[in-house]
Amino acid sequence: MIQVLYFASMKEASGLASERIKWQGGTLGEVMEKVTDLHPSISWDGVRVALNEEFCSGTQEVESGDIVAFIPPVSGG
Amino acid sequence: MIQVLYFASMKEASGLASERIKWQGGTLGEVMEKVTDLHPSISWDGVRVALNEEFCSGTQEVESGDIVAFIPPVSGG
Amino acid sequence: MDKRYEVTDSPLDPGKYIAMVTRPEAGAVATFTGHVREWTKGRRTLSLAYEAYVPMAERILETIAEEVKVKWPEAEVAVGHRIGPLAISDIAVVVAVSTPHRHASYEANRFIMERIKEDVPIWKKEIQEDGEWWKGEEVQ
Amino acid sequence: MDKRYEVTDSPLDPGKYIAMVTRPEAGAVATFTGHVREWTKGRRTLSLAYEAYVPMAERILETIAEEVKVKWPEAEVAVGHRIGPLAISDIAVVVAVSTPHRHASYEANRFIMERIKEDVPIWKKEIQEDGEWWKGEEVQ
Repeated sequence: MIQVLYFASMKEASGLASERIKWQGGTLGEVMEKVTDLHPSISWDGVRVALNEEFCSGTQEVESGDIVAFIPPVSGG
Repeated sequence: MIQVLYFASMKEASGLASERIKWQGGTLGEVMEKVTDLHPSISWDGVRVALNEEFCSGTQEVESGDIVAFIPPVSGG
Repeated sequence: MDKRYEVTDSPLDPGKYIAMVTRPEAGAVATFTGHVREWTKGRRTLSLAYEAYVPMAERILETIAEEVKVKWPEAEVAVGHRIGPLAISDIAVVVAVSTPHRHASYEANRFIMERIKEDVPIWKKEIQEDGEWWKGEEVQ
Repeated sequence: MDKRYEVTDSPLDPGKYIAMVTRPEAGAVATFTGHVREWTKGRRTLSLAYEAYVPMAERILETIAEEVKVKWPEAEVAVGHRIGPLAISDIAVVVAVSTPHRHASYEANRFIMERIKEDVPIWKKEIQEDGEWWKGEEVQ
């Protein structure tokens, strides 16, 4: 299992702040494909991905127990 | 009469914060000459002159009732 | 002890962050506070709401402070960002930087604000007269 | 009502000056606080004392704020300078500038600090381990 976190517009598109997804291994890119299957209305425009609170590229391997967060364009400050 | 104000190092050199000086008319430069006579130990290095709370040049006329302030190099902030 | 890099739903007191960076070697503290602005390009904001990925946001604020230390080794930094609903003029962010002399304090402060706007996972929702938008996806 | 351009012998509270410039149009407030520094080029300061020509100093602070209005018409300014004896880390000066967007707030703040150091009749006496000096006439 991995935990997936949604924020801001992605939270509204998915209707979820977080969810647990069954995971046998694979890359962050593959997590994104899985999430697209689950929530076809999500827009990936400008979205970055964080693995365990660090920005990562889509080729990064994700293991069971990891936390994946999708980071839409930030607007703090 | 005019009132003359001394600050910082000039206050210490003159031993005075202010004094009243008899005045028949003349320029700020002439006030400075008068003050030099009264307090020969005053250093004019970098000193600017204010007439009634405005910086002025030495050619400015000073009238009875005016306030003349000597402004050594400032160091606020 | 107060947190130096903090995301909180409480009101922000700039004096607290200034005090956190004050120390005998520091002659200068530059503090930036970002406030909720009512009018932006003719559009009226009624209120804002900020949301954050809190642990990652605090971690990235700390990373930014480390970047500051590389560029300005004598700088000390404290940052607070508020989340939740905010009213007009409320403080959304406070950044305080102390340095021995003043020029570096301004420069490091500007750098931190730029970096916050690039990388810290915090999102602003504008509640305006004609709807609500997450910033970055406004109706044009 | 609080004075916008003030020379005072009371401790300075930055929050008071930030509040004076806060308004619905202002998204940004840059605040500078100058603090008494203990160490300067290897010399230790024990304390400071500031003296001012108070009415002229307040008048020139107001003039500087007018200069700011010419360069940054949307800026609002509040300045306080403390006089009398100050201890290490005490705030000697606070400059708060609000603007709609942040870059102008930093720039106007730096401008004001430069102008204060040029023209405002305030003098700093450093009380150090080996004597007292009005700044600008230190023993080299």
